[in-house]
Amino acid sequence: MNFGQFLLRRLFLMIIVLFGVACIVFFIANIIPADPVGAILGGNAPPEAINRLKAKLGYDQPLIIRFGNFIAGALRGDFGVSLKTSNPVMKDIMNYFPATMELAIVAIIISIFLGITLGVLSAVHRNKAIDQFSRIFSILGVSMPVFWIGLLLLLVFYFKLGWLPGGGRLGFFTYPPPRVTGMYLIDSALAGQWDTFKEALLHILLPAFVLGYNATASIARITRASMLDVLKQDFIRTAKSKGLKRNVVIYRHALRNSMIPTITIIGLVFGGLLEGAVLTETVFSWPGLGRYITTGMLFLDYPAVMGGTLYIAFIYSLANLIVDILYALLDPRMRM
Amino acid sequence: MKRSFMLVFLTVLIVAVTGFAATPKDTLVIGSNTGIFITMDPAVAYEVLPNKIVAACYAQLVNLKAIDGVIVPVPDIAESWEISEDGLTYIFYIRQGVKFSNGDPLTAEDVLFSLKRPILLDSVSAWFLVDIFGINKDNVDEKIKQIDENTITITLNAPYAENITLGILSNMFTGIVNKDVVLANEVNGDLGTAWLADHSAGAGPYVLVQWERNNVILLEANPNYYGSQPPLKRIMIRDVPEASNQRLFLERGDIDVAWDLTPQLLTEAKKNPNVVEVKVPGHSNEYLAMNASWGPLKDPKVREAVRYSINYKEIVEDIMLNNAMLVQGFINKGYFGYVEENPFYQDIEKAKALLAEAGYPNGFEVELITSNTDTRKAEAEKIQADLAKAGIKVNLVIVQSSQMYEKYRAQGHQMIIAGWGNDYPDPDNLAMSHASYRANQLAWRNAWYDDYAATLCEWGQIEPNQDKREQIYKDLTEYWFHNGPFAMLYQTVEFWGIRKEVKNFEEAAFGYGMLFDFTKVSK
Amino acid sequence: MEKTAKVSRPFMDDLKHTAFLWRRSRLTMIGSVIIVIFLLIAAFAPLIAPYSPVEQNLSIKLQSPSWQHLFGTDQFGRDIFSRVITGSRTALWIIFLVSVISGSIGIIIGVTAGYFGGIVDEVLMRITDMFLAFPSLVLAMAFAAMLGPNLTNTIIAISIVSWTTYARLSRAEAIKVKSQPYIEAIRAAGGGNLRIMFLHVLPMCISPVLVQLTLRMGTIILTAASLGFLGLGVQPPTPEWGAMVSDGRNFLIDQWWISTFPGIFIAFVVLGFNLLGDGIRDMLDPRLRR
Amino acid sequence: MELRGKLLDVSGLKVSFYTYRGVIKALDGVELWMDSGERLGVVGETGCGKSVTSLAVMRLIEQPGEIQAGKVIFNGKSLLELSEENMNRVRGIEMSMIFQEPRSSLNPVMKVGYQIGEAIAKSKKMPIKKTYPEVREMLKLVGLDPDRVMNSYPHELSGGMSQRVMIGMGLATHPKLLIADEPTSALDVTIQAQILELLDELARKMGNAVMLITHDMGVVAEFCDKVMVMYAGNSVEYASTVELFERPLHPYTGGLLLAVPRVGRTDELKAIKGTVPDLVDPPSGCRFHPRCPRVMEICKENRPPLVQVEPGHFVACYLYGNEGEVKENA
Repeated sequence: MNFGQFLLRRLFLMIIVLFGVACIVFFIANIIPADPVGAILGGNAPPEAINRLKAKLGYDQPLIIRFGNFIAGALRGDFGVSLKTSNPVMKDIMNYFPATMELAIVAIIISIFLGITLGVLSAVHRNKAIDQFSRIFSILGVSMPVFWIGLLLLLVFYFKLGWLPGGGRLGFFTYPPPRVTGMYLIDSALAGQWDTFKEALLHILLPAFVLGYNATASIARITRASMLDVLKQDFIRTAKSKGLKRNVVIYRHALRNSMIPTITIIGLVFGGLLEGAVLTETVFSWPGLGRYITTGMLFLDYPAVMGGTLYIAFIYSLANLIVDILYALLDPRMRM
Repeated sequence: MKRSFMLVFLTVLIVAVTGFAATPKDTLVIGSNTGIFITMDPAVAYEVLPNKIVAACYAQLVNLKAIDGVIVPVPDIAESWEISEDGLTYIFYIRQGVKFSNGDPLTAEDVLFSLKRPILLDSVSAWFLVDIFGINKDNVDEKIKQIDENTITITLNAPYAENITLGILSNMFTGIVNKDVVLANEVNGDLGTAWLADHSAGAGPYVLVQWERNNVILLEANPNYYGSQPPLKRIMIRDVPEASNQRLFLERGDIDVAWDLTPQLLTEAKKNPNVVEVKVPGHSNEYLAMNASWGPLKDPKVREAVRYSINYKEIVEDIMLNNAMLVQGFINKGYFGYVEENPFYQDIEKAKALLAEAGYPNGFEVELITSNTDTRKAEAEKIQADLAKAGIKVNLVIVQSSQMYEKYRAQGHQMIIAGWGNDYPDPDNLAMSHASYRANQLAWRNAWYDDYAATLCEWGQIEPNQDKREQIYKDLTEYWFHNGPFAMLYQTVEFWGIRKEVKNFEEAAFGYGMLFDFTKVSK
Repeated sequence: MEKTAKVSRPFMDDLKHTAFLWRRSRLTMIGSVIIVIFLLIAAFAPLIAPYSPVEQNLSIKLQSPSWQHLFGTDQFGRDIFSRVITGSRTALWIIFLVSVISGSIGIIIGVTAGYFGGIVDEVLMRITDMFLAFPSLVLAMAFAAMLGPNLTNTIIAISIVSWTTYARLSRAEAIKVKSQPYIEAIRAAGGGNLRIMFLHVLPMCISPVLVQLTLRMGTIILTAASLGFLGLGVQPPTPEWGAMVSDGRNFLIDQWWISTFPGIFIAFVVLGFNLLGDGIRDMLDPRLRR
Repeated sequence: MELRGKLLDVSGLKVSFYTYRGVIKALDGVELWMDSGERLGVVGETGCGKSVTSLAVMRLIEQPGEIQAGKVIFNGKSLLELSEENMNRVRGIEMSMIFQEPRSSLNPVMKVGYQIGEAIAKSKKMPIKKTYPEVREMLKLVGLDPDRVMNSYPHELSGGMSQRVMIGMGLATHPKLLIADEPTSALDVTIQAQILELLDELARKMGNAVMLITHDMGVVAEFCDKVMVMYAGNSVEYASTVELFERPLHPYTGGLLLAVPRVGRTDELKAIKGTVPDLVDPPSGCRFHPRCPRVMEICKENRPPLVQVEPGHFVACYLYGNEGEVKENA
């Protein structure tokens, strides 16, 4: 089963998984005992106005037809029109998703860098100060709710110290860079606007750290465990017997081997990030897909919630596929 | 449009200090949860803050002004108007020489197009015209006509009091849009509503320059405004969903106005010398309603017992921290027909006695549903504790507002905490909704099928004599107090935290929450 | 002078050795002490709590920690110390139910998939992937919204979202055990599939799943807190740590204690479960027992 | 104290492991020595501490093991007193090691050529890329086709091939001493012979001394010049291979030889009664005394020192009139 077949099989599986997710999403959206039209019209609207709008939006068609339209649309990338913003959901997603993606990418970079360093240090200096610190740090990461940590850091770094900005993607009066990818860091770099880049970076640090905190904790734990495992292997003893310096043994030999289980965790953890965005974006007023779905949830804006969730599931599966490919590249034993 | 937009931001860029210092002199920065906004199309907009933005961008047929504490309809695009003898037809004379923000002249044709648009669009706010005035898609052409190039007539289905008609016509949906620009941006027959969601084509003091959803709304002064130029060149509304964040930004000076603070956050923010509290009487109310067709609540005595179990003073003082007015009638303070009386207070013995009389000596169990905002949750827990003292065991169900209204409209609730925001500044709007089940509004939802009250409401609607009309509403309120399905908690107070540099914000905000005149604010 | 060899029965020796290991690793000791304290608090909550956790007393609202009110009072004047103590019962109840439900769903699906393999494995694993790919918070929000917001529905919502990890774990274990020679022996001796699965394969999966469960018990409370933050969690006035942290967030700046003390208790319990989980894993891991 | 071995002299080496079960006194005063170019066999039952000795000489003892006492003089340097850096200058250059499990001793994610090149690059202080020609030479020397093996990964090689790679890696830096820890026990018999032959031929050509650690007396007979017999962490007998096979002095060595099936032997194989002692609390005096057929009272109290009873033949046993005793470490 060469690489091509491996890829094909995985893509096929991904489509099935996404189809399953679409069914779950559609099932949930239509079973919730509340009608979206009422939500849009607000409290005061009389029943007649509601029924008129319901008919107009085709909510009175039987379930099966609506499901068929939804799936057909999803394949074409058209999730219908959002009840709230009244533009096609896909347009909204394209508008909001880069913000979430940028946040997730910076978060994953921070958590990989921090997570692996902490993991390696605590494995190499087992049960010493750094090990205890990193375990407490990861325990805190797993035990405190995201919004609590977010508010606390905002309070300290923005309100009391004023080192970092309060929220949002850019300063209130900075002009967003010309849109290429929708990610301000990349767009401003491409356009050479370095002060906007600096400002975007300052704005993304805190939310990315908070979003990535949980991921950092998990990566640190896994790296530590797999590092301890690898350091016990025979080939480490061989490397030492070749008189290689300690750091060379750790970073050239041990680290590369312990990367393999860590990579798989990064795939899983990335999923957690996309979903953690829902809370982090609210706390840091970050106009991303997470908030689009939550506000959609508040308004039972079915098309938006269905489209957004399906899109996140798609990105999650894609990320996992990439991780598996990385896994194969890193571990020669996997390459048949 | 694009060019001016670039120009504006370039100037802002040059003058911009880093994000941490105070906001620029010529811009008012408001922090608010814009996630809940839907559209800025005058024919469709239906929420609190968006209505105020629409009011700033569009001139209307008739407008409202607060003159010595009372809201009165005043001329705007309609320079003057006359009413036919039978009270059914209103003739409006259109002001000449008014220009839209892009310089086109505003003609009667634009007014006709703008008045018909909500009906043709089946828009949310169209129910005023359709369900009250009886103007619908079929008869719209003969009900709203253009007589000559500066006169428009509107014919109603009943001789409503002038105050009611003009109150309704001063709503957002009569915002005058530039017909040519709107039709130029029409997309498959939507009368330009998608384009107008985040653009403006009106003649108001400001122009909607940009709306990046969940991020920022920017208004800019309209150079062609027929009135005087507003002191502030720009209004910027930043999306800050978390109330506690709004407070941090306010105290740091990154925003000038925090729009959605909770009473507690405002009390804390006030301690900062740079922050000033602004309070203005609001136009909506907050009530506990009981489904008059469910179990024990069928019996008026039980409803009376519930009304005597609640400690209204503590709700106003401890939950709302005096950001509310103790008003127990359904007509708002500051409206014609307001009744000064507040008959209810917490008297547990009396409540228990009433319950015993009604056959429930040791109380009963009831489910109370409400929406999931911090204030509503606090009120629900407070009422749960108060009713428990009288032996009534309350189980709370806190849901999304959409689900709450779903159940409320289907009369599926037992007890509910909700609020009513007025649509037009006339007691009729409150009477019909709170007391007449025939209006299919709140009275109907709580299954209070009381013909006496409903009839009183209809009389009040068409009674020309002011004194008689006032007496009708007085009798209705007395009756409603002791038989209605409601326990009115308070009339809202609009409150904001603002920076001390912002001047005469209170004058701009006065108007029982119906109005917000950005042109009065300066820095 | 010959030293008589100590008579040691294998099981006793094993137990003594486990106890020895237990005492030796300090962290596991701390972990188990924390959990015992947590269980005691939950058990004797009504006795420990000085005030009623539900009764409001608006005259003393928002008081900072003092001797009468160890953790201060909240916006309704309720004693936070009593609410946190009573909250431990809710937390225990949520943890227990979620662990049992998600644990059993996970194991059943995992073992069936691992044991039967082939199509059954493929289908069940794809279903697991579906739930994994689905943003679990949105799923939990949807279920909580659909079933209505109360304690049991929150529990169901969280369980439906968290069984996937256990499914994968028990599947891997089942595959490992299935290939053991002794399973062939039992099958040869006429053991039916069901018998083998429940008597031989299932017990083997218990230990890794148990370890994973203890490690994840912390996140269960967090998911309940996130649901609370989004307004779908446990209904007032039942004190639940997650909801208390989320309700207190608006008071974080000036009345820091409303959010902080329940938060500390969550961290305390999560730390306990994590240390315990690590300890159990080390103990069960054959390699470390030389 | 003049050195018994010009290349390597280990005396009084003591190593213990701190485990949950208690302190295992793995080595309790090991003595062994070698001259350059010499072949020393270190034999004994599994668990007698022969591997630990080799690791101690290379100073590769890790947590929870610890070298308690003793002197290791190698090529004029006292290894136990060297700093970690200086020790690294000895390891892999003057002294290298190959292990029992060849395939798990190679890094699974690195190409074989690279791993061999690493050792050369360190000793010659040049980038690994530049060492590839030399690596190819080495692979040819150990009988492997460089084109195929250079860029392959450990899991793609057989056990025998991996061991050849290990040998290549060990000898690539022309070390003075190669320590081979049971190099053939994991391989099947036919491959064992080839590997031993290769090792013998290369060591002879390059003139490096080889310390061969094994429990297989047959291998010792074929390969080694001198033999050191170890039992429960002590050196009990040292002699030339010929001398040892013909006149084993220590009862344990005798027992060992009787247990080895040899061509032409007809008598029944006899095993040594009892089992290897528990090193957490070893027997007092001579550690072999509980199993020794000719045990005496003194054997139970004192531990006999390793003394030269005949030229080149040392033994630690009171049967041969050795006086004094070796003090137990605390």
